[in-house]
Amino acid sequence: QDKPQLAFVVNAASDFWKLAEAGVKKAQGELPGYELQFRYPAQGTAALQNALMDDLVAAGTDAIMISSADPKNSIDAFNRVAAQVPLFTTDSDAPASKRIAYLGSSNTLAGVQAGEIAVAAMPKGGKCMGFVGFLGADNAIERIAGFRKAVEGSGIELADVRGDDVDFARARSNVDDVLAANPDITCMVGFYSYNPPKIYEALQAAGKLGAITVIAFDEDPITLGAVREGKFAGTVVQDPYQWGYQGMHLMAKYLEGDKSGVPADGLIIVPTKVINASNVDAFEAELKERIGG
Amino acid sequence: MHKKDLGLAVLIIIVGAVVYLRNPLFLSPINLGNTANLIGLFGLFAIGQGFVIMTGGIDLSVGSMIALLGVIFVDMVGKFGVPWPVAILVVIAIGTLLGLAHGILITKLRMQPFVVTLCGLLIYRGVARGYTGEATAGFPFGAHYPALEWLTIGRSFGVPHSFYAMIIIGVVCWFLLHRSVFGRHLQAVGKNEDAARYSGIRTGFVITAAYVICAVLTAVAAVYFAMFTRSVQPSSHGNFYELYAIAAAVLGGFSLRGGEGSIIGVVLGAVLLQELQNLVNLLGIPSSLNFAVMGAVILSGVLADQQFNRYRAKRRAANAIRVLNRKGSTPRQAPATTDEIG
Amino acid sequence: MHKKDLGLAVLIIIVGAVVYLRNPLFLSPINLGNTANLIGLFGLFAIGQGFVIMTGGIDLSVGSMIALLGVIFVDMVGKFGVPWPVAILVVIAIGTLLGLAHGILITKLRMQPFVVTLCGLLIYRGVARGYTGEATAGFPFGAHYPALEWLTIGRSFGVPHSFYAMIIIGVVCWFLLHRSVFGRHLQAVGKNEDAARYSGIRTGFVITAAYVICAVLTAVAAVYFAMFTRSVQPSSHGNFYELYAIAAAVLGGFSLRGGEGSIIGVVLGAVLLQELQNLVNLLGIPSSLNFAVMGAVILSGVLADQQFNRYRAKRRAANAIRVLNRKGSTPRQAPATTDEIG
Amino acid sequence: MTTKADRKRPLLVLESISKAYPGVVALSNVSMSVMAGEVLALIGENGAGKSTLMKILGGVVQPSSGHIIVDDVRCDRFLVTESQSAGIAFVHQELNVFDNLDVAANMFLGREIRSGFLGLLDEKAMRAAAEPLLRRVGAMFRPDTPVADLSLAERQLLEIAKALSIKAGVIIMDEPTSSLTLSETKTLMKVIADLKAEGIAVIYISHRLSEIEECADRVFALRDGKAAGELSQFEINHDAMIRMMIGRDLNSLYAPPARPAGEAVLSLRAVRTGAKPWALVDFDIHYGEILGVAGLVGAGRTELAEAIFGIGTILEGEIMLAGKPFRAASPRDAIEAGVYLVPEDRKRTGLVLESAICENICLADLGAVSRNGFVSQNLVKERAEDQRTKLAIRTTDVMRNTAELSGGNQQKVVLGKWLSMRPVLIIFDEPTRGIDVASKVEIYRLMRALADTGVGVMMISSDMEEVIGVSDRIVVLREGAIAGSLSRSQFSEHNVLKLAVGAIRKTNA
Ligand SMILES: Nc1ncnc2c1ncn2[C@@H]1O[C@H](COP(=O)(O)OP(=O)(O)OP(=O)(O)O)[C@@H](O)[C@H]1O
Ligand SMILES: Nc1ncnc2c1ncn2[C@@H]1O[C@H](COP(=O)(O)OP(=O)(O)OP(=O)(O)O)[C@@H](O)[C@H]1O
Ligand SMILES: [Mg+2]
Ligand SMILES: [Mg+2]
Repeated sequence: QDKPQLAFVVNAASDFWKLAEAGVKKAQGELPGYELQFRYPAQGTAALQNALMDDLVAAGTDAIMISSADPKNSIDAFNRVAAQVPLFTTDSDAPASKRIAYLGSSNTLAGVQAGEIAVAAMPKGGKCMGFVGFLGADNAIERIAGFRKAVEGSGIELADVRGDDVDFARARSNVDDVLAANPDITCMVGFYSYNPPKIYEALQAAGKLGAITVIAFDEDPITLGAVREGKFAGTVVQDPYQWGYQGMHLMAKYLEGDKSGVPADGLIIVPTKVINASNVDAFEAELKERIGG
Repeated sequence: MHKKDLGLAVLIIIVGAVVYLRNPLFLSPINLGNTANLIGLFGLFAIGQGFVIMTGGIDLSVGSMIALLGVIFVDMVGKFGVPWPVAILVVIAIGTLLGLAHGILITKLRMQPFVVTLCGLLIYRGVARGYTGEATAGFPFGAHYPALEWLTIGRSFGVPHSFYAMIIIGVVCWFLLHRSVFGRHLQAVGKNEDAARYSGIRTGFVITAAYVICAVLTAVAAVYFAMFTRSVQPSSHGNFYELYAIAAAVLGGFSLRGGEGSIIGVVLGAVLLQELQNLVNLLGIPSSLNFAVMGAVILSGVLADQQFNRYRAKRRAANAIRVLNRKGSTPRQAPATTDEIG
Repeated sequence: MHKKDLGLAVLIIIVGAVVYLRNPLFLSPINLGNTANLIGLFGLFAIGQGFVIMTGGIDLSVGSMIALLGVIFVDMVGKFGVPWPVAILVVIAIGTLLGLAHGILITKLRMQPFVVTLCGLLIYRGVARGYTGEATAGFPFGAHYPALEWLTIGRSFGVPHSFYAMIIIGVVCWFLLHRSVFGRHLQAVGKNEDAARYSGIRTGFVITAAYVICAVLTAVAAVYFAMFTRSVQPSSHGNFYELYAIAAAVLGGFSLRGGEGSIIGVVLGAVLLQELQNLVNLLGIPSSLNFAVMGAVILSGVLADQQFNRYRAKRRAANAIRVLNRKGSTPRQAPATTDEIG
Repeated sequence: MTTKADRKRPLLVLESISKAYPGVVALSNVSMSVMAGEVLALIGENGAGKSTLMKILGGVVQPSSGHIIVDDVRCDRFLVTESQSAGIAFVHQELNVFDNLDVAANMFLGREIRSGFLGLLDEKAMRAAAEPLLRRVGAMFRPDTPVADLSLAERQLLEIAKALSIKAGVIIMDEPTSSLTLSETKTLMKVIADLKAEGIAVIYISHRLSEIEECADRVFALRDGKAAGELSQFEINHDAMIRMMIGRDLNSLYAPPARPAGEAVLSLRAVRTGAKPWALVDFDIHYGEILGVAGLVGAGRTELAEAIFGIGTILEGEIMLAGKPFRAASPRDAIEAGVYLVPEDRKRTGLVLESAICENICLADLGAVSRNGFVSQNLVKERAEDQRTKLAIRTTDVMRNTAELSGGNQQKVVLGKWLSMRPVLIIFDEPTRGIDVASKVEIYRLMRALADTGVGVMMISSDMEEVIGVSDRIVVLREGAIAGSLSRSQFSEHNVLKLAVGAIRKTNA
């Protein structure tokens, strides 16, 4: 094993990370002197991720970039790893740890952007219901908080957020149940990438597509289709492709001794974008090109 | 209907009544339809699990099988354009083969069902994840398969077709388990495999058949689930569903030691589980308490049912003695005072 | 060491050798230390599960119990400043109570172990999630508890203390199960509860004690896990761990019908499971295939072991005949030679 | 009028004991007392309540009403531990051994010998203590043998030895000899005499009346759960006991053989079985003949029967059934060819205990009670009712759980399963184990009737009286091989025993 190894560890299996993987693949083509790995943990728990990192270090990996399921509480594990190899965070940060830098978006800002979509779409206010995978996960908490902050005083209220533990059937039936039990709901927010498609299908089945304002996160094909059709008010997308692509270059440079890529505050923010009917086609074309290439 | 089933039905009605009083929308057609759909989905493979548990075995692989077959089905139909009836047949054929493999490993190679199907749980999900490379298998946006959708997620008279499917399959399975020669053999094998073999029953065949039935029903459920979620994320799709199925069967009166249980029971078990899921959303209980509520209701329900039955058995025995004492002259002493001891 | 245990040990060594040949870092002190730590953590509650399985029962609640007790422990120490020895005692006390509750529900109220502990699985996690409101329980930043950390995540001579803990508890449990009167009674109860009762064994007490032992060891494991992860996310912490524990026990030769199994076996089972996890990471197998590899190795290992044993038994029988035919001229008149066979 | 006048007060008194199960009254107002140093025989038909009464004494079952008085102390609650501390030892009818433990561990279960300050098990001491007890009951296995390797009879010996290991004032033996052959039974009789001399009371339950005549000081009979009378030592004889048990006389136990036997229905030539591969087996069973198979415990009779029935392997040799080569690979093959087996262990292999009686009766022939693959509950019941009347199975309803029947009635259910079909050859392995006299007569009559219709009947039995009384011809097995064959004129206990233990060489086959 002569080539230095760089690893990108994600928090759970999901399509979202396919884009990051595409970015890593692109980077691999440009970094022939390195061996790039893209690792999914067996399950989305911090304990398994940290064990995975320990194993990677033991197996001779030279630098790691991780999207932790629970960064706040993995600080010791991070420090343990960071003592041996350069460690970067992505997607969700642990600023108190000895990680070298964070590369990713700000979930709070993304939540604010979603709230702004809602405010624009519902000038008269409304009552929203949120749907998410893990209620306790950092990215969920930050997005929800950002959304709440943005809609404050606009007459829009986020009544409750239902969790589904990433069980798609349950994600769908949560929407069904809300439609049955809360007829006063006028807007729905899907915080995880698979939530908006479930909202779309439930609304379609109930014949309420268009009647309820939907604000989405991420770029599931169904979400984008609904945005194009105008059935969804808009979606907030991150840029995981860049995380993978830039992240690998960042680590490679760092190992070569070039530390100019790391800003003083250690935060490299890749901005999130609002996608609505006006820019959805361009965005989708870009996506296709990236995954295809 | 057995007494056990009756107890469960009463529990379902009581829970339903309580929920209705707190939120009358519980009985709204929309909500009933949604719940019926889920009952249909979960009921399908819970019935299958019932056959396996009847043999004294267990099938831990159903959740993973639903994920693997779901991925295969969605990919065949959505990606490779295989006509959906062919895709369904392929999925059922794969299910049959997997069930056959379980059965043969258990009967011919004498492995423990728990081990075999635990390995199935690990392998099938692993294969599904490896095959898609962790990606979600989904239909392209806007893709429509009217006939398939009518069959799986359509409704007639407001009742979802998944529910009809469960009812039809349930009725067939009821005849199979409770009225057919095969069903009798299955029960005998579950209660005492040796005695069944000494009576000329092909125990290996019977047990294997149970695993095949379970896998085939699971394959059917996998198609329904895939159409319901319209996309299958291999790492999470169907997670823990084996526990649901086993719980439905056990609630419905199946004994994990084998030989006991009824189709009506397992269907009622599936109904109760879905009712409890529904209740949490309808009453606006925080999602985090979902599981706690479910566990508490199951525990108290089973407990109440059991204590009631024990009380009844005691009363009957006491009655028999009383009748006896009244008939015969007076026994030496008045033992009536000791009645409570038994 | 039993023959069964030996087979498992051989499997562990073979797998280890294969991994080592493909990546020599497998035997590096760092990797061995990390794996030993995980073996210690999982071994602790797998041993507890062994006691329960010995009675013919099952404890599905351990994963949730690890989450609930982990949350309580972290909150007590990190948030309310309870001295850690007190917190450990409280956690063990709660574990004891939960185990007692399981035991009493099963023995006094005659509920099925599967139902009771399934409800435990649902309720404990639900309570943990409800109590924290889905938030992760963690220690404040920079908080350090030198003595507690030394005890739980510290190492001596490169070996993590969790591993020592597992070994010490394992030895105690070995004596308890294989050399003590209680252990003997436990084996009898597991094989035939009625007959054990007829022999004057307090079956209710013995079974309850098994659940208490399981819960107490799980409570100890919960503390180690909480210190290892340093934070407990109630919705995912310890998920599926009951399956790990049961799988370790079953791999280690425990029968789910009760009455059979050894402590050495369950520890080896835990070792194999962790070795398989480690293997996937070390060999750079896509993590998505993690489970598939694990399942395939377990399946083939158990299968090989079983077939090998059957082959040996057959060979022995064949040999016996050959010896006989050589010795006695006509076997009919030479039954005296049969002594060796017995 | 017990043997000695100085036996003042009873050790144990049962006072108006009643026991009701849901729907069944097993005992009503039975009172009984036991004196020190007496052998009290408890007799009664199957289902009379003998085992239930003893289970109450053993603390295993709680009476619905009544009292137990031990040493003048009146107990309202009598659990197993109380029973044990009152000095009561129990050999259960349904064997209660643990096949995951070894012999010594079984023997001392609940009363383990401990050593060291930790109180750990002292295996050595237990094995040493077990050795003489095993020898005393004539067992040939060692204390460290796993019980899984013991045959039914050997397990029964273990249970007896276990009871002896308890320092007991009263030993209850519920059909201890049901699987034993003559020699072990003789040993047991000697053990009982010794116990009696030590002043220990023995409550002895058996359906073998000759044993009772030999050892009992007093006989207590139950009928339909009620006390039916007592016999003092000098009144004990077959007829009196039968009269008390069933309320009428039985003229003769054994029907005479009818016509001469026909051709061979089953013939074995130079057959070796996987279980006893060193032994060659040759014999014929003829149409219309009852062939008795005798031998000591462990002689391999059961194994031979099972090998013919398709369980266990046949290594080599030739088997002809009705003139055609026959080799059953599974019981199903055997059953399809008309070869049936009534196994010796009804609990494990004979019955699905947790099923209804009618289910068990129809289990092997569900095709006959179904239409288009669906079982007709009416036909099932009809067939079961038919067998119930034919075999006088004592139950209120054929829908009841088989486990609720008394041991003897359970055996009749096994018989009913096969008798409702069309046998060519039936192998009865200990057919009357645990069956009362009246039913035995019934079963003998049935066997004879089967033989008379041309069926071949092979009867393995450890009951010498029965082998001699019922068989048309006897073959004796020793170490798995045929030690000899006896024709009716040669029948005697002496001759059978001689062949079984190998004292004489084999006569003509
Ligand atoms: N657990 C039970 N539930 C219901 N009925 C029972 C139960 N155990 C025994 N009985 C009934 O009680 C009665 C007495 O049974 P018991 O076993 O005492 O008879 P027994 O005299 O020992 O007969 P046998 O000679 O056949 O052993 C029978 O009618 C039997 O069916
Ligand atoms: N499960 C078993 N495993 C090992 N050995 C066994 C087993 N069952 C029986 N044996 C042994 O096989 C021998 C023959 O048993 P079998 O039951 O065939 O004899 P039998 O002549 O029918 O005598 P009986 O039925 O009176 O015991 C016995 O010595 C016994 O120890
Ligand atoms: Mg009896
Ligand atoms: Mg025998």
